[in-house]
Amino acid sequence: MGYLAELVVRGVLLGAVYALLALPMSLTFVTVGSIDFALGAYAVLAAAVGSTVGGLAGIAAGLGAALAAAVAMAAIFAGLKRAGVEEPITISLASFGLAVAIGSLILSIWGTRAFMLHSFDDVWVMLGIRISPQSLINFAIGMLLLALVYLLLYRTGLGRMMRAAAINPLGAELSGIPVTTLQTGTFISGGLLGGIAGLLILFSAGLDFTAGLSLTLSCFGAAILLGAHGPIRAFLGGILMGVVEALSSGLASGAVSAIVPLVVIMIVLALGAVGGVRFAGDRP
Amino acid sequence: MSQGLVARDVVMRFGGVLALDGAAIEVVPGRIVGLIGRNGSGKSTMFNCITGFVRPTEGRIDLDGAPITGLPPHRVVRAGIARTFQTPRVDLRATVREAVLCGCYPLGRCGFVSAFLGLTSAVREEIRLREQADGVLRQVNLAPLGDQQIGKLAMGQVRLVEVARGIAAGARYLLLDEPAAGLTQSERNMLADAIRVVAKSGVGVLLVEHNFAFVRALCETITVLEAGRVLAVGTADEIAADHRVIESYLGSEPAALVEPA
Amino acid sequence: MLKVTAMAVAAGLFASSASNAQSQAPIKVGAVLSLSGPAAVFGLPERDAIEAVVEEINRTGGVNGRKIELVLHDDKTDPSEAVRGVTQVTRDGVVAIVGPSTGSGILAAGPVAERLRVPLLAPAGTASITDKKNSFYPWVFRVAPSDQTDIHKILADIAKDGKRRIGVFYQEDAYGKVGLDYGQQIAKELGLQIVASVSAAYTATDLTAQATQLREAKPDAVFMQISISALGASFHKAARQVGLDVPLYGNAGLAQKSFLDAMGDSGNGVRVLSIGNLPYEPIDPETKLVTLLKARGKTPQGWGELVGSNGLMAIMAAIKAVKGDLSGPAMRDALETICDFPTYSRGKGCFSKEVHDGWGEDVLVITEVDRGRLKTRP
Amino acid sequence: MTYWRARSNTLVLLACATLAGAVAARDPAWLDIAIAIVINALVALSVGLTFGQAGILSAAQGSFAAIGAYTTAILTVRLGWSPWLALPVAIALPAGLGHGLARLVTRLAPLAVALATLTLSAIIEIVLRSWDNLTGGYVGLAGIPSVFAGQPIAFYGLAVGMLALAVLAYENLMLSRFGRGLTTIRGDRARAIADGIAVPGLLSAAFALAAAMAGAGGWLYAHYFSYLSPGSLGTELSISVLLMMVVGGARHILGPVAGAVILGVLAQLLPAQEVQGLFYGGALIVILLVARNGLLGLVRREGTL
Repeated sequence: MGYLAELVVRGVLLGAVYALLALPMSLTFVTVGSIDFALGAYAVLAAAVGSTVGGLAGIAAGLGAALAAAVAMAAIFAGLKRAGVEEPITISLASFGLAVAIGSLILSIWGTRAFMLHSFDDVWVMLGIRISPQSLINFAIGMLLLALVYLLLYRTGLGRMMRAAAINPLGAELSGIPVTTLQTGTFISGGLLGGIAGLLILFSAGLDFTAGLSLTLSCFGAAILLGAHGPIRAFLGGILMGVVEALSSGLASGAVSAIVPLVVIMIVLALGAVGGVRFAGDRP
Repeated sequence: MSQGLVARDVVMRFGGVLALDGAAIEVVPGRIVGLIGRNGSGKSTMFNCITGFVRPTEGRIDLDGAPITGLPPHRVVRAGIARTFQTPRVDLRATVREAVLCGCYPLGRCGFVSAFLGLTSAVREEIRLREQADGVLRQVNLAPLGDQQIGKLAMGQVRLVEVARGIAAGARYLLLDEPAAGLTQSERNMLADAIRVVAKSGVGVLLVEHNFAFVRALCETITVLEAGRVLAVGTADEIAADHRVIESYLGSEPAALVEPA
Repeated sequence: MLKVTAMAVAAGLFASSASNAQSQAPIKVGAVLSLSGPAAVFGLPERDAIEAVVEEINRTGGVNGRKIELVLHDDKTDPSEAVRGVTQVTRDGVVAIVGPSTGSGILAAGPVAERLRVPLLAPAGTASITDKKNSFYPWVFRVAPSDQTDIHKILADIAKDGKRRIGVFYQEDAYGKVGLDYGQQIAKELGLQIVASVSAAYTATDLTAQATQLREAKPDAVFMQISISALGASFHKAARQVGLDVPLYGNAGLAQKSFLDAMGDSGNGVRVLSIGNLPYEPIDPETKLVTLLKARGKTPQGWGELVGSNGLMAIMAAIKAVKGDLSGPAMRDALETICDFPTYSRGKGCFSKEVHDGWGEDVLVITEVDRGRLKTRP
Repeated sequence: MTYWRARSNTLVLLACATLAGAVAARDPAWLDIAIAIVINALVALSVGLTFGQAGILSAAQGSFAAIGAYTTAILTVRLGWSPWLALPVAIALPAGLGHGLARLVTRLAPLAVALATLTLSAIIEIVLRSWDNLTGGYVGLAGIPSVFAGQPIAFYGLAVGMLALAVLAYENLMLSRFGRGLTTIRGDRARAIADGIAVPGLLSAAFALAAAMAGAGGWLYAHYFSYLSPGSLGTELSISVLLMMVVGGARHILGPVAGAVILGVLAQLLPAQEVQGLFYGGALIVILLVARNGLLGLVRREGTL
């Protein structure tokens, strides 16, 4: 019993990192209707730069690098939009191209080295569970950013505009909301949040040049799992993924531990489909 | 049993909301029936129950004596009940002929496999469907526009295309969802003529409309809904004279009464 | 000083008349390596060493008076790209190929090498690449110790330390799975007991759950069959965090500078099996390779450089053993005759008709992490 | 005559592929690339059908190819079947699975479909690498009998022939009521239902046809490379075929094929090693910026090619 509880706690702490990346994923999805495949690459870039520069300056430099990459994505998005591209998949694939390019840049500058820094040497024992202070910091930052994003979306004028742009871009545009600017801003904020996630991973589990795409895919799962409707679902999706992963890798090994989280994703999706889909017919 | 599309005692609950509370309507081949009511009176819900897009909580809908209650919507279409949408749902880049061809879908007999194998039967069937579509276009006077892109047509013509698409597969009943909305007077007249032609060919038409004048000019009988229940049924003139109807529905929009169709 | 020695040795190895070198076209040698994708960890050092050694050979007059021209192809850690690479460099006229870097790349490229009649010098430990049942067996020569050899060596070290209950942490790929399968087999022979095994995907973000599971099994030591340094370092951190306070033993996959850098000072005491100890305590022929690499601005990473250069040096030895015209089949026949030829690594390389596994336990060393460096244990 | 005029894509494909084959035949390396491109094109064609026409974003097409490939590999290596005998099974099995999968996923929201198919392909990959006795596990299956061994030009002809048949089937379908139905479903499901289309049924049929194409691609892969491992075909292929489709033009029948050619050639021409991703990613972004409807969109009006 104690062992299970320990795994759940570890899963929640892991899930907080997924949740951090799932947040920008759902923001982009809600305001642009598309997925930014480069999110994981921002995280790796931040970690790479952060570990090279080191210290507080490293944190700033890492965030700066991630932001710069996200600005590039925002520029690509603006360019695509100007060219008349509306298909979300085209935007997603352009971001995939950027992710590949960033991954390759990291490989040519830093090679195959692992990015990992150590923040705390001591371990806290809470309720009999040994926890690194770093994972608590990760969780706290995750909660904080969730709260900020929530307040931004639901308590500010900017958030109202973002949501309006998401529900009906054309209508929002017509009523004077700068939709393209908002969407571009969302891509850039993805760089900030992705960068923060990357730095937190740098100080906890570490990562290397291959991590970009798989981080993106995990967080894509987290963001979609409970329905891509907003930050809270995305965050909970991340936590759920973390818990399922921790339970399966703590209780099983090999193929079984790899397959269980995937099966859970399928089941959650199937359950969502049963209740959720009804054609609204024809009239609003 | 009897000919006609008959809905009886239809009850529809959405969560706690009672959208329909024992509503009923009857459409006969060759006749045009109107269904009117205020916003929220349940006429759209009734429309969607008949076409299978929502499944009524209770009640019974029969098509020429056979029950169609709760059938999936595409089966309802195949059984002979066509519908249009209030906001036309069309691919603006498609041509008029292509759109009407889409409506011919249920006429196809060749299977999926023979289609992708490109068997002669499938090729022949395609020719037959095109002939059918051209026939429907002539029937509603759209033949000259066959190769036009829908995006370039006026709203009234788009509604006509929708009607043609609906009856292309030989529907015996046609359900029109606010077809006159947003049309100019001359477009309305053109549409009304087309609907009369369709009805004359033996199709039973159910018109869900907001514009009473349009309904009055077209329909032999009219059903008025109020809070999910039938408030009144009668000829156009009877309805126009019914004080309950005037109070409940027309009262709010007196202009609708006087405006000629 | 070192440089001079290296030059002298190389000149001695490849003595030939300079006039001849001018008159003859260069000999083409292929390298199909994973220069991107997960196996780039090995492919890049392999390439660096091969390029450095080729440059050195050419600078000192070539082989048999002919220069060496390297034809490189990136297999992207993808078996089908490895096949394409072998086809392509063979088209360019190479007489032998170092690579592909991964076991699956070699298994995919084997039939093609057989068809195109060009030998592969395989820098991977996967057992089945030199299985005599393969139709392409005559064409594949292993230039690294096999996985069984590695695992036997490190488990024997664990047994020697008096540990009996072993936990296994392995990565979810061919390398990791082999570690688990052979580990179970060899442990039984050595009288060890595997009490638990846990695994992680390459890109697992957190390994505390795995470490917790191992902790619950109360092992005396944990054996890590890992080649991704980030994964190894992350597991090391997780183990300390959850209180899995037993000695950690890493297989050769973790003998990478990157693994030590990522662990920092906290990694002291972790044991790692390695092919030589190139980055930290190179011994005699290895020091020359270090010099060559540093001259090209490369920092030695681990054993990738050693197996890469072993592959190239086997080709050089075979070139010299060929009598008559150089060709793929002639090289293949010559490779089966060479033994104890000059290389840049410790241990002896030796091939024959019956033995295509050229290297044995003598290239392997047990090392211990000490302040971010690997110290060779006696 | 009119029959073939309406099916110009197949003819264009055959003409281009013959020309390309004649050029590539001079150089074994380019012939090898050409064969790989045709195999990729077959899988890319399957996403063209599912996404470009039906609007369903499937990230499992690479896995369908893997299933086709493993089916034929197991039948030929373990049971000693002839590759030709295994071909119908390698096509039918993915088709059946695709049909079932479509029933499950087409009820989901579009992105959830992408997640579900991605997850499914991860599950398939784990099964392939764990079922040692059948699939050879991580190490994979070696010694799959070659078809036309030693005659790559003949194999190229076979691959082009299969691709042409797939394009023809695709084209036939688009010229029928089912093709119009798929286009309607992509734009507006309620409209499709009002046309009398059984949406799940039609989508499942289209999905099955697409999975069959991918399975055929897998069969070609297995008998060309003679070796198969869990990393050979799968998620990475699924993503690259999506790229091919968008680069070439999703709505155009030959779009995915054109994309396969362009990305396949590009990967060969770009500088290799660590920096290749920089160029590849950059080129991809530039292509998407320049040709918003794919490269074929620059040349042809939608629906004509």
